[in-house]
Amino acid sequence: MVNLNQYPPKNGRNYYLALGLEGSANKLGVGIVKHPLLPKHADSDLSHHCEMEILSNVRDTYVTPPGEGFLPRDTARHHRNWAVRLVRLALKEAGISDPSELDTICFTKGPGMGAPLHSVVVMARTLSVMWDVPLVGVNHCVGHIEMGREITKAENPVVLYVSGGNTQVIAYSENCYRIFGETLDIAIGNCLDRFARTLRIPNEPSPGYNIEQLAYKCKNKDCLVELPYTVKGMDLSMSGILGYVDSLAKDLFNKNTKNKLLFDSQTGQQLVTVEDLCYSLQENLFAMLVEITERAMAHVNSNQVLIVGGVGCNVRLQEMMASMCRDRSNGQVHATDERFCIDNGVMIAQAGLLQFRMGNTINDLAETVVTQKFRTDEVYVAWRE
Amino acid sequence: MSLPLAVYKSPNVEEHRFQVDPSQDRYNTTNGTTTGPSAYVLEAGQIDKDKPSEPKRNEKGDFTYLSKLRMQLTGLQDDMNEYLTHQMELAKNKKLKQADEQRIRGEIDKLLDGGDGDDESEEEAKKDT
Amino acid sequence: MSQEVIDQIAAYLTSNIPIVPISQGAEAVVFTTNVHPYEPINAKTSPNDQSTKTKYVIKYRPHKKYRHPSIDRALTKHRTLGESKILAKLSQLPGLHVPKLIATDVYNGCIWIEFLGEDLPDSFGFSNLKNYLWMHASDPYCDDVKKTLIKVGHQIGLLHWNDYCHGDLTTSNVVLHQDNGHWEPYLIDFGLGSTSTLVEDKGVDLYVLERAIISTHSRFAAKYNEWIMQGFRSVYEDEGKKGQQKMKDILKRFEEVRLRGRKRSMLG
Amino acid sequence: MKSVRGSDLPYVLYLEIPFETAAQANTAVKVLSPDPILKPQDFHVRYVADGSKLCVDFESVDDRVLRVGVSSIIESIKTVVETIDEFS
Amino acid sequence: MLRHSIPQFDSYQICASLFTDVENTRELRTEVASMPFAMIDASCIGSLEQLFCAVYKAILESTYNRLRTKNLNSECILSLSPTSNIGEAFKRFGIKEDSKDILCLTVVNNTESIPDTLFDDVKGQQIELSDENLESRINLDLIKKVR
Repeated sequence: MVNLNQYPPKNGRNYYLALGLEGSANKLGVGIVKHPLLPKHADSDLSHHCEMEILSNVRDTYVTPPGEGFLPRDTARHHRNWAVRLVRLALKEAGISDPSELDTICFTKGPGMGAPLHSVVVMARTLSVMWDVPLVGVNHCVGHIEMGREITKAENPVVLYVSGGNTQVIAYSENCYRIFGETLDIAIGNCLDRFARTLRIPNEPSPGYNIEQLAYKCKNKDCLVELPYTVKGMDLSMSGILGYVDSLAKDLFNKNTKNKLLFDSQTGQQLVTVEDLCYSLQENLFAMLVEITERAMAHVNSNQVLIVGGVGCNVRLQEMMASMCRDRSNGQVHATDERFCIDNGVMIAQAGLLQFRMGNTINDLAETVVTQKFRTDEVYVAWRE
Repeated sequence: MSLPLAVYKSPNVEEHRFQVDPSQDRYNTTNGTTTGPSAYVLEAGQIDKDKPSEPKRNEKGDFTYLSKLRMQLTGLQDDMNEYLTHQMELAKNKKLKQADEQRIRGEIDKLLDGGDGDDESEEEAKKDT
Repeated sequence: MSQEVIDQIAAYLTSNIPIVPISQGAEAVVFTTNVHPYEPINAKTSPNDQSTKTKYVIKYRPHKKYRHPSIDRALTKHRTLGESKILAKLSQLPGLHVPKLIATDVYNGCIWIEFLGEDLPDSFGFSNLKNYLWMHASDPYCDDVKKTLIKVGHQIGLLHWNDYCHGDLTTSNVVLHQDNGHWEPYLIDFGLGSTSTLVEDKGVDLYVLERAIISTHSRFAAKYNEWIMQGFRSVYEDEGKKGQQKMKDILKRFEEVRLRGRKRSMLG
Repeated sequence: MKSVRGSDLPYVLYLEIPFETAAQANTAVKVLSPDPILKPQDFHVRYVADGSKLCVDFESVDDRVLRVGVSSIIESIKTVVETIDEFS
Repeated sequence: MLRHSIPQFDSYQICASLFTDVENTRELRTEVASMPFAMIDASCIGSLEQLFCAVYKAILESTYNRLRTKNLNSECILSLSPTSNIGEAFKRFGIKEDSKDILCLTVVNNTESIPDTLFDDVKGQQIELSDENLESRINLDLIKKVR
């Protein structure tokens, strides 16, 4: 059993207040959450039932023109120039007049892009010194997991973390979120983004979202463009698929009628549309994700799945995962909507506050150096049985 | 209000002082000229929506001390970036000039001795002293 | 195991082939039956056929509803064919103990395999390595266990020497079969198997087995893994200098994989 | 920030930033000090709070590294200034 | 005549007989196309398992894929061969000029009734189609070369 009340709230209050700052990729998020101090949390395994209240959840996304990716230095500039104003907005929304009331300021320590992470932590340190509020460094993926658990109340699900920078299948055991399977090269979000770039699909609101809409519009859903299917045991690799589908996309975009797959050899009439490519890519990539997830579920014999990370908002992925879970003794899939599955500050506050309540805070700013590589299984999960 | 300043020294420059002249516009803006979005994004048609925040004013409506400091720092930073970029160009040209002399001398030698292979690599081999 | 899957295979096999489900993995469901897929019944009544009729294993890859039909068909065919080929090739390697492949239907993802093993005495369950080691928990370091584990290591050594990898080498995928009086270890379930010359894949195979032994028999794991490695090394040591060098590479990578804590083998 | 005197870094720049109070200068030093320099052999920075002034000494192997290093640290200093300005 | 059916495909019935000391092989070879049954060189068959494994494969392919030869009987001969080369399969497993032992096989829908006299055209001594009889007649070198 676990005591989540080990570290009490400030000046005898009966609730905790935490500020969360996220900026590991192109989304800058500020969130403020509140946990009630409840006796039941003193001796239980209820870290997914904190009765967390969201006081504010503000976010600004750095978007580049269609066909362009986002570079660390421009992303960092975006975060740096918006961070202070977003914190002010969040405090206003949360109705917090005296920020020194906060129990903790939680920031994303990693993994992610170095410069954007750093631009956020400089402000976090300054706030911590000014308000005399202790800092907590949070692993970005653990943030996603704890947010998903709290929102969906899924007790001990296998977690599929799919975003621009990560693709991992994770299961909890012995105070550690173990990585059961992962991408051997690029993350799925990255694969979708680069595919969108080749086809000049807009980045607003996100390339992945636009691919999903195009896939729905695909007219002949019964015949797929055949793509490589590269699952290797519990892991998967996507660079091969990206390379192949990218070359198809280029041929399509430049009307290269010599490509037999895309254009009829005699008439030169286009056989495959952008929608078909989007549909085939999704069916292929998501089938691989569901397969490695099912393999991990069989391994730890669980029938619950939690999908976190930006790509988790994809309804088709959720559908396919749900269909798989139904066949595994009526399991369920849990997913959160874009307020939470896309990077946000609330998830960092939630995971950070759990660390804070277990007494894990930073006392020397030297421990706040951000890191691009921060594996999910390096975190000691004290708040779970 | 004392002003931020900077002093630069290098093997080629005895000393160069950077001073703030509060009356000039470049020290009264938070939006520096050398800290904008990168070139490739602008070329792709990006409209910059992420400029630094405007300076803050106190109850009397004047800029706060720290807002003034931030604007002055922004100007000073532009000065330094421009100056140092210029210094980089000087160094590069000097290196190119040396490389040209080297190349010309090489070609003359080749004519004289009837050189065998081509000596392009010689230019890269020239390390910056 | 969902009833839907059982109905699916029952319809495919027809009522002439009664089936008993025994396990469901992520990808395939395993049944037993005592009806041979094609041989006339009277042909197989070999003289020492004890009371239990001979049994056969049916491994079935059900249709996955979440997958697009064309992906599902292609995958099922590719993997069923792959597993059959490996089983067929391995059964031709001298000294390597694997169950015999009887029949394959790549269009419906169904493989018939020889049934090996039996129930251990005093209801210790099926005679896979995991239960066998539990059965000897009272006398963990006895000679039988040592001999068996050395043989297990020897089997893995033979597999790797011939450049095959298992891909999911857990203690439930090593089955002990009675060959005239003593237990012989057989490797089963090559669903994730592959031909591979990579020391990485071999290192991971060994690491998965080591983790499996540690997670189910932690108190005696050190000695057990040592005996397995003894058997493993004996294969390479018999192959002269080339064998020694290859073994050194595999053992080095095995060490690296162990340090990296290759997450895939994190057994619950 | 421990100084790695070792190789001589001939391109130097001294930067002086007058905060309103000594506390603000100290905050700046505390906030800026933890981050390690990616290439210590090419670039080196030292922060000192002298009263309400933040004094920063930069040393670099050449103008290019100096320009990048100085500009990015000033960006961080501007963040500190903006944060204190907004929330104190 | 051995009558059997594959459990999974019980809508088919299989009839097979083994003949030894066959005299009219040459004549039978000319009639191969018109015979309502397959004639297999028994010296290439070592066991009932090998024979019925081929029958199983033939029915499987015709049910779930497609017939690659004229009919089920010829498909069985093709299924005996590890390669998919039809010509080679017939050359190796079909009856040869000098074949003495012939295994006759037919696979038909169980709605048809197969008379015992189906294979009477084969002039030879019918013996029990059993593993023992097959093993004693097998000529391993014919099989060994099969790659």
